[in-house]
Parts: sequence; structure tokens; C-alpha cells
Amino acid sequence: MFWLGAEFGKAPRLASLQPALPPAMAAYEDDEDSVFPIESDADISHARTVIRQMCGLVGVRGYDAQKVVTTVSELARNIARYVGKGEMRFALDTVEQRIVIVAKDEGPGIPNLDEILAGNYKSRTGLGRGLIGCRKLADHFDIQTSARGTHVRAEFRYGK
Amino acid sequence: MFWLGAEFGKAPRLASLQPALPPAMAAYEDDEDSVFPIESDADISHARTVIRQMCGLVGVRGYDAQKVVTTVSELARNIARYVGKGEMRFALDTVEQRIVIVAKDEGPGIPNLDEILAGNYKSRTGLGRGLIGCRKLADHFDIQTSARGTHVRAEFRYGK
Amino acid sequence: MSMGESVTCIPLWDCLLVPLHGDVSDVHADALVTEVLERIQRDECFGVLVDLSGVWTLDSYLCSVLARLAQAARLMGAKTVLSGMRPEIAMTLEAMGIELRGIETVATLEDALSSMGITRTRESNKSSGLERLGEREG
Amino acid sequence: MSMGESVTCIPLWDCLLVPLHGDVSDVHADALVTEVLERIQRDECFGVLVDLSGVWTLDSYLCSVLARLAQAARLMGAKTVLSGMRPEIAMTLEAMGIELRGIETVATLEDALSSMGITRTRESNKSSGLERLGEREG
Ligand SMILES: Nc1ncnc2c1ncn2[C@@H]1O[C@H](COP(=O)(O)OP(=O)(O)O)[C@@H](O)[C@H]1O
Ligand SMILES: Nc1ncnc2c1ncn2[C@@H]1O[C@H](COP(=O)(O)OP(=O)(O)O)[C@@H](O)[C@H]1O
Repeated sequence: MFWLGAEFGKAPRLASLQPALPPAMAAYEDDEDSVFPIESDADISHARTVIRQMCGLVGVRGYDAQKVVTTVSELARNIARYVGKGEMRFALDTVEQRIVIVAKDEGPGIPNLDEILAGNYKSRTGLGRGLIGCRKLADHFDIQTSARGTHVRAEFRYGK
Repeated sequence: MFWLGAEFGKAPRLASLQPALPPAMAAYEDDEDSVFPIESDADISHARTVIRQMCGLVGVRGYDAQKVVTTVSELARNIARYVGKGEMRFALDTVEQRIVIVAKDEGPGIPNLDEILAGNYKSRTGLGRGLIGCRKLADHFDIQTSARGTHVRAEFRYGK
Repeated sequence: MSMGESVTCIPLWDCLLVPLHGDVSDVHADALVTEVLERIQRDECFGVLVDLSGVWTLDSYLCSVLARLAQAARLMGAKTVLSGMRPEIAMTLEAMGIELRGIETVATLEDALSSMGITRTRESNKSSGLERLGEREG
Repeated sequence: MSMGESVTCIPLWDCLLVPLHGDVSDVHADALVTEVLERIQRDECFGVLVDLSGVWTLDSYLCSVLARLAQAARLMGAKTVLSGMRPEIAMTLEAMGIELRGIETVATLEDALSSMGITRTRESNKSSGLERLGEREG
């Protein structure tokens, strides 16, 4: 699994399984600098652009790419808007053929998560469909939230 | 005179004349990093964007701004295309109320400059109207070229 | 759509054509609303045609901005129509449960103009059978 | 127009509307030619409407690209019209001695469509006197 981010890129358990990386991806592997800090509007755009290029590199296009890019967009905006700062990491798991998105912040958490994911939430800032939407788009979606922050993980299968 | 570039920013002769800079310009003053290296297509776009913002800062708009931005565009492209690398500097002379553009490269020079500036040149890469066009747009235009490189200086008056 | 890029609004008959393109940042989306509403007033437009052909992604925020724009334009007497949404974007919004209620959405810019009551008058100067006259009066 | 941004081409009747915006890099300008020519063939267009309303600067290179585009499009049977050039850009090109010979240039997108032989048919649903029927058949 090739994480576009330091913490994950070093996971030894998967290292031996790694097949050849597409050249443009190799630069990200084990690279401490490739965590994407999310604070500003420009960071959100940048995150979308990076994941869009990453999808292109592994031949993920059309609806499959839209699902991934839209998820990144929603999660990045939530960090910038509701917390102010946090980070995202993108990984390509060429063995399991999945794209993994992680969004992490140390904000106040989402106390009414259940209500939001039940679809009953009326947002004052947007449509209130971001998190529930990501959960519907992703093949696997996991969110941990507490007063110490929020950690979201979304996985998308690719290939046949 | 406030040069957006190291070499000129230090000119002691003018230092005592300097009035207060607009805040956004102050960052450029005496800053070694504010020379703009020109190599790639993105550098040309960046140069245009910077000079456009600089025009905006001193209230130069409309046709007056177009003349300056277009000149930067032509000179930057010539460096990137015909030499491969070089640099540009932009200066704001708030005393004389002029914007000064300098483009410098260490390329092969322009042996047929006279023909070009006479308007008789047929370009294979463009319209052949770049240099002659800049000379017409600028209030003052000066070009030095030799086998050791090309140095262009264009000045534009602003204010009433 | 990089920083500082301004909103492109093209006047067309009494409508305003707004082609969006590439990555639409939140700052750009917000600027879009202000610019379009100002132009509706200044140019006395009765229609806003937002074309999405060139857009990379529509997420929940951009949808909420477009809904807000349409709502405000309506109060100023102008109708908003979205055109050119690519199928993969429509599928994504559908999967997320985003409905864009209250904004008319059509396939092509041609349909958008048609929905404003504008259809073309022309002598076909190419292969025949391409005429579309008076179809769908808005 | 940041790196990687693709060219927006909006089909409109049998024409292709190409709105340019912001800073048009040389790479983008070159991509524009390829994309538009491919679309002319694919969509069987007879007209290319390049709208310059949103463009920041037109310099000699972009002009040469537009001339090249118009020339190639003509060989494919399509006519190119430029619309929306702001006065300060026109003045700059004039001062530089750039003529854009061989490309029709009109004020508005409406005029560009008109030059393609397309005018609007509509029942005015607002203040009267705004009709423009059959003006300038192309
Ligand atoms: N990372 C986060 N930290 C704290 N609160 C969050 C975070 N993400 C979302 N929220 C809260 O959850 C709500 C729902 O978010 P979302 O489903 O993305 O819809 P919207 O952003 O349109 O309101 C937000 O309005 C916000 O109050
Ligand atoms: N900095 C430079 N170094 C070397 N040659 C140059 C330089 N700038 C311009 N030239 C030469 O001068 C010619 C005319 O340049 P210009 O007037 O800008 O028109 P164009 O770029 O359209 O040909 C170019 O074709 C090129 O051969």
C-alpha cells in the first residue's frame, strides 16, 4: 500500500508486497512531505487536484473518479471550515486495488454525528449532505469523532 | 524607486527619496528572492500575474495596465522560448511615477534586431510583432543585445 | 480556477451566460454569486445560464451556492438554468442524495436558451434536418 | 487557468462556444487548438465562437494561435468568430500593429451567433422592444 503520507508509507507489513509503482507515484512513497495540510480554500483545491491526478494515474475515470474527488472535497472543506486546520492523506493500495482517503483533525468533534448520518440534520452552512454523501459514495466509510478530534477514512475500490 | 528585485532594490542613490510603500509592495523591497526567473510556461503566467497585481496596487488599470502586462508577456516568452532561461525584474518608481520592466538573459542575442524593429521580419514561431510591439507600447524602450545575451528595459508612466 | 481569477459572465440576448470551468474553489463560488447578481441588475437580465460543461467536480457546497444564486436571482426577476452537467457528476450528486431542488437543469446550453424562450432562426447552410424552430417556448 | 486545466468547449446549435478566461498560458493556448479541431470533427460543427470576455491579456502569441486555429478550422469547413474583446485589449493590439487578419471579430456573443446566421426567435416575456429577429443573416 502506497500512502501519500509519511505515517502510513512505512507500514512494514505491506512493504514486501509492493509491486512496481507508476513513476509519478514513486515520488510520494515514504515521503514525509506528502501529508496534505488543510487550512485554506487553496488547500481544498489543491487536495482535489492531487487526488484527481492520482485517480488519472491508475486509470480511475468518470464516475469512479468523481466519487473519490468529491469525497476529498467534502472532507477537506469540513476540516477547513469547522476546525480551521487538519490534514489529509491519500493512499493507493495496488494489491487490494483500492484508493484510501484519510482526513484527520484535532477539532471539537461532531457531537450530533448520528443525527447527521441519519439524514435528519439541517445545516446552516451548507446542504448537510457532505458526510452522509461521502458515506454513500465510498465502498468503505469509517468515522471516529470525539472531543479530541475527528478521523475519517474512506475507501474506494478500483479496477474490475 | 522600488525594485521588485535584488540588484536594483539596493541602489543607495534613491534610498532617501523613498516615500511610504503600499503595504503589499513593501515585501518586495530589497528582497533577494523577488527576481523572477523565467524558464517555463508557468513562469510566464506567473510573471503576468505578478505584474497585473502590481498594476492594480498602484491603481493602473484598463489600457495602461494592458500595455504593461502585454509587454511582460512578450519579453518573458522570448526568454523562455528563444533562450531557455533568464530573469525579469519589475520596479515601481513612485517618485517619477513609472513602472519599469527589465528582462535579462545570457542567450545568443538577436543578430537581426534592426530588421525586427523595422517591422520587416517574418517570424516562424509567432507573428514577429513582440519586440516591435513592446517598443510601441512602452513610454521608454531600450534593448541591448550581443552574443553574450539580451537586456531589455521598458518603462511606463502612470498617474496623471 | 486559480487565485484571483475573476468570474466570466457573457451577455447573450437578455441573459447572462456563466461558463464554469476546472476546479471551482469556494472563494470563486462565492464571488460568482456576487458578480452574477450585480450583472443581473446592471445588464437587466431575465435569465442566468450556468454552463457546467467545463467543471471538474460539483460537491455539496457548490450545489448549495448554485441553489443560493438561483434563489436570489429569482427575487431579482431572473430565472436560472443549469446546463452541461456531465453524467458522472449527475450520478455522484444522485448517490449523495443532493437534489438541486428549485433549479432547472437541462442537458445542453441550447436547451437552456430554449427554456428561456430563445430558439434559433436560421437558414441551414449545412446538412439539412438540423433545424430546431420554436421548440419548447419558455 | 492553472496547470492541467482543460479547455471548455460548449456545443451550441451546430457551433462550438469556447469561452476563454483569466490568464491563458501558452500550453493552454496550444491545447485549445487541438481540442477545438477535434471537437469540430466529432460534433460536426460549422462554427467556432471564441469568446474573450473573461480573458485578461491577449499578446502576440495568443493572437497567432487564434489565427492558426481559424485557419485550420476553415480547412475543416468551420468558420471562427471572436467576440467580447475588451476595448483595452483591442487598443493594445492596435498599438502593437497586430491585425488578426482573416478572423472575424465582433462585439458580443450575440453578434457572433448572428454572424453564423443564428438569431433568436422568442416571445418577449419582459419589457418589449427587445426583439431582434432575422438581423444579419450570415
Ligand atoms: N471535521 C469536523 N469537525 C467538527 N465538526 C464537523 C466536521 N465535519 C462536519 N462537522 C459538522 O457536521 C455538520 C455536517 O457536515 P456535512 O455533512 O459535511 O454537511 P455541511 O457541511 O453541509 O453542514 C456540519 O454542519 C458541522 O457542524
Ligand atoms: N531574448 C532573445 N534572445 C534571442 N533571440 C530572441 C530573443 N527575443 C527575440 N528573439 C528573436 O527575435 C525574433 C522576433 O521576436 P519577437 O519580435 O518577439 O516576435 P516573435 O517571437 O513572434 O518571433 C524571434 O523570432 C527570435 O528569433
